[in-house]
Amino acid sequence: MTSKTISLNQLVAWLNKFSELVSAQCNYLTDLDAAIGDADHGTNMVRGMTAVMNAITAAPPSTIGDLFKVVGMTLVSTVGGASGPLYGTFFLRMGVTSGAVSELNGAQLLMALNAGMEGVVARGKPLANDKTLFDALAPALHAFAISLNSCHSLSDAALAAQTAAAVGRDATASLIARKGRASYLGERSIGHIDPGSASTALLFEAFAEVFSGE
Amino acid sequence: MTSKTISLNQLVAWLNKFSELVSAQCNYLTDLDAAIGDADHGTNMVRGMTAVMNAITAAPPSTIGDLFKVVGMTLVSTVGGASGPLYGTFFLRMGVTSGAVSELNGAQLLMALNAGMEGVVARGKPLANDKTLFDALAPALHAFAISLNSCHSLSDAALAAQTAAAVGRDATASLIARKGRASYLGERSIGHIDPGSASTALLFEAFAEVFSGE
Amino acid sequence: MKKLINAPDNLVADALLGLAEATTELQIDHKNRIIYRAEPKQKGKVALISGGGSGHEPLHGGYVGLGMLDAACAGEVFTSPTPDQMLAATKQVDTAAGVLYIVKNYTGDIMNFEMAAELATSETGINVLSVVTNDDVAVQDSLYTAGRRGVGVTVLLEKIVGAAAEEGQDLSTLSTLARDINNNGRSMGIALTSCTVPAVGKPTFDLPDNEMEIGIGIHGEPGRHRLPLGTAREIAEQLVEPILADFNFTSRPVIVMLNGMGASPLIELYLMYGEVAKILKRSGINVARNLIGNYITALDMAGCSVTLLSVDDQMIKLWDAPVKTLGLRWGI
Amino acid sequence: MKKLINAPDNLVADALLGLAEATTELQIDHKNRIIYRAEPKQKGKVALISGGGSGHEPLHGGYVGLGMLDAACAGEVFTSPTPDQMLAATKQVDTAAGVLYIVKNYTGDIMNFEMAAELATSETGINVLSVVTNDDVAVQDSLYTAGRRGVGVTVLLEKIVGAAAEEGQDLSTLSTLARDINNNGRSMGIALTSCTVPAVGKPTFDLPDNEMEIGIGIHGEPGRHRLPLGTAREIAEQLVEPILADFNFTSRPVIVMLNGMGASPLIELYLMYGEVAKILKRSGINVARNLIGNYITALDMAGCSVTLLSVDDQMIKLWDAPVKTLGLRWGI
Ligand SMILES: Nc1ncnc2c1ncn2[C@@H]1O[C@H](COP(=O)(O)OP(=O)(O)O)[C@@H](O)[C@H]1O
Ligand SMILES: Nc1ncnc2c1ncn2[C@@H]1O[C@H](COP(=O)(O)OP(=O)(O)O)[C@@H](O)[C@H]1O
Ligand SMILES: [Mg+2]
Ligand SMILES: [Mg+2]
Ligand SMILES: [Mg+2]
Ligand SMILES: [Mg+2]
Repeated sequence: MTSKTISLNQLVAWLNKFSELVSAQCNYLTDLDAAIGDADHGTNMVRGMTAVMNAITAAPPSTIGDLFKVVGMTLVSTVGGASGPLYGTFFLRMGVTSGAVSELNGAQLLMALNAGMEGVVARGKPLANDKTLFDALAPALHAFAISLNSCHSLSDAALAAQTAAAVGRDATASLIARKGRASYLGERSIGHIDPGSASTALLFEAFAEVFSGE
Repeated sequence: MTSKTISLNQLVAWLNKFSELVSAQCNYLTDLDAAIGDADHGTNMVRGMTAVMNAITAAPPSTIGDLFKVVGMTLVSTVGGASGPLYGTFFLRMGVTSGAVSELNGAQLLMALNAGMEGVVARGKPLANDKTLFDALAPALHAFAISLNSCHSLSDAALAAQTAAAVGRDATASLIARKGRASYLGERSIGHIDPGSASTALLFEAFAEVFSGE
Repeated sequence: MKKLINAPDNLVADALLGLAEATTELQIDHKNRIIYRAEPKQKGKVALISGGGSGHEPLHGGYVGLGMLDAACAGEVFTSPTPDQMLAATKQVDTAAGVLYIVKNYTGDIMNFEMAAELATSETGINVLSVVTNDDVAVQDSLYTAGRRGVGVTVLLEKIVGAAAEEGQDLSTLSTLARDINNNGRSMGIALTSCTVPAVGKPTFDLPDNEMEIGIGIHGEPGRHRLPLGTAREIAEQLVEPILADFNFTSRPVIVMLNGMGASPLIELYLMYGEVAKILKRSGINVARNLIGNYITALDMAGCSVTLLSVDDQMIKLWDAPVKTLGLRWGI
Repeated sequence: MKKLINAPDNLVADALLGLAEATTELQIDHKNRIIYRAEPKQKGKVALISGGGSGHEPLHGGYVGLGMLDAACAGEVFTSPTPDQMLAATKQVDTAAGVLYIVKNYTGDIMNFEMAAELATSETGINVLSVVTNDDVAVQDSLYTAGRRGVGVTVLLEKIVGAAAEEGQDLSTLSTLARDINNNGRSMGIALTSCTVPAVGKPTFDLPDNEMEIGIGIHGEPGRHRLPLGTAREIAEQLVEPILADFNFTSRPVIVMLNGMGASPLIELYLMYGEVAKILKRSGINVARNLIGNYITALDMAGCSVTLLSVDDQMIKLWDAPVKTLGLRWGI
């Protein structure tokens, strides 16, 4: 496993990139939600990530633990809907697991991400193939872990995570939704990508971009 | 003036033809009303004239006075809106003036029609060029009177009335409405034919058709 | 045309059937299309009758009941009811104290109520007076028009005069009060979309996606002019300014009605009320009471209207008096 | 998109400003988007909080007041409010008797209210219980979905449990009553048109002129299937049959709500109620009370929903108890 460390600033850059991507893809995310949900996923994520970037710019957190806690709390308190508690809990748990440190190594980052995912599972009880953001998140973390464990670079591991998230996102199209609003549609949800999996894929697109070359 | 007499049956035929024409032209009348009113003149007139024909078929009146009174009362009680009291009063007054007779000569019919028009004036206070049915009715009766007084045939007089009503109808297009709903539009009422003048033109089209050849 | 109806021709009859099921406090004469209170007014009190074309619900059937109307005559959609209906209602509700007709100023309504009053007097000897509402400032009040339309003030008038009738005030006093209310009220409306008359099946007027129609009535009549679609703030100006230009509302408290035309959701009406209230505050107008919702509608038109009524203490007291109808209810 | 708004992003904030002007009986925390009663509940009585995405007005803000809710948290349009809002409301309204959360069954609402309850317990020690409504028979109640949506029953529950809280019943009794009401209520809705979310600016789904969407929720989610546009009679069947197939409503009286989705005019709702009442009569169901109007809406969607609630004498008594809110008012 790579011994490269990840700084607080890099993590801020990740969040910043994620914020840029959801803003750029706002209509796309909302259109996905219009097809099988209630047409607000893009505006929800943009509202949340804009608030996050404002919060951490106004009062830059001094530890990684604090950073993720501020991110999580800001998402919880500004997003609402399903994605607010899910993304919020994800980052809150990452914060608790990261602790009051100023850098993380790959293994520690993986641990924090996994803790975040456990938070998502605790909140939303998604199972694999329920057609939720979990179907992008779980494969992404799985790919990230395998790559790191195979002693690939952080950059390669992040790329693997990005790819897995994108594959996971695309694979939601053929699933019947069993969680969230889309589940009301039953069979009619087939053929549409899950909006949350698409925003999660953006999270890992931002991830790969920031850690490329590391 | 012609000495030809007009029978009760001919007057029933007139009403019947009028009923057919408003049914055939229902959408046209309503479209005119949609442009400067409330889009109901066609349905109003069809509802009224259908009820009239039902009433006089169910219980055929035995005098011309009764015929017109039944027509007027049926219109008053089934049409509503502005046209109900106007057309209703028109026929009610025709009935009173005709009296308990089984035929009318041309002069008597003219007297009855003029009484009907006075009823319309008493009810609606229309002046010439107010852009109402009066602008078809008044010229029609004027032309009818002149033709009869010039000793033309009933057929010719009826044709003159028809033509004058149609000219009057068309002339309403360039007027600013000063009575009825269309008056709310002010200048914007210019360019549209008044729906009531169009139904009145149909009344005289039916008239000319029934008395053609007399 | 997409409507919850069986057939355009049956709309009014079917809606009255629904109304009959809705409450045991109304009694409906389906043949004559008259909505009565199930429990008639006490002897010796003046009865109130209103009516007009259908399509403005809850006006008027939804305002029949304790503290408001005694009967409402329903016409076809946007078509005045007939004198027969009004005459039948008059005979039914008179308690020997006379009957007040509340008539909105439309040529058809005026003429039909006039014929009804003539018939009531000649056939029955019942004492009938009429009051005509004409509060719509969108229409020039000149000799060259049919005069201003009767719109929102009708609702407020039916409430206040209804309460006064319940108190036992006599016919001439009520008719004076009604005229006083009409003289002190003004309204103005705008449409975002045209309504669709069921029998016609298509919108009465075409309104492009980026325009609104200013000064509409309640029958889908086109308004006075069109403007580019504005913000709620701009629309509030368009509604309130002509009202304030026409009448001085600063000297007494006002009752404000922010009325939806039928297809504008309540969240938008709340929002519009906020914008209207801001202008009134800035103009030094003191709001005593308000109503926000669909009270006098134009079928499925999206849009709204504002009504202001300048009131004295007596009118406020009557406004606050108990009312129990489908459309307005409080104090009971 | 034609709406009476200033800007899509300001809709909720502006509507709350309007609500604040509408009545002195509400007090609004604009920062946290919480609607409170201006006069708090007496000490020792359980407080009721509800909330959810905006766009369903009068739900929930219009149901804050004597005899119903103590606070409502407003989310963005169709987006659950956040735990912070609910926590702030909880601290504000608790009178030491505990707080009942009334939550509609949507993943977002459930999770946010859950987090709020966790925070309330850990941070404040306030006794919080939650009841979740899930009355929408359009959705299969299976392990393979998020479960049935909470829709119309929420309104009836807020009224009845609100009256019981006003009587001074304790938290666990109220929570049992609330659950009992939810278990005895069912709803079903249809749309003639999609709503338009302001931030999106176009209809959420396309619905051809000759089709209707059966089994819609209150968020513009597509329904279960489409049918050719039907008559009111056919639509009533589509609404009532699945409800009756799911629950036996013949054994006790029912409260019926015929709810408009926001853009369907009252004349159509009266008519629909008549059709629904016919089916209920034929099915041997005894209607004790009803509501007809826009009570739980989906912005500017045209369409309607039917809710049936099987009630006992106690529930009817609580239903009839005085209520004074913008959305429901009687007895006071
Ligand atoms: N129970 C759940 N577990 C995990 N993810 C979920 C769950 N429910 C919903 N989601 C995710 O949330 C996304 C919807 O988010 P969003 O549209 O912002 O909220 P809402 O559904 O409340 O409108 C879905 O696309 C899905 O990925
Ligand atoms: N005061 C009036 N005098 C004469 N005719 C009138 C008057 N007001 C309206 N009309 C006629 O009535 C017609 C409208 O009839 P209709 O549409 O059936 O009634 P409404 O206007 O009540 O909807 C107008 O086109 C006009 O010809
Ligand atoms: Mg969504
Ligand atoms: Mg007309
Ligand atoms: Mg009309
Ligand atoms: Mg949402």
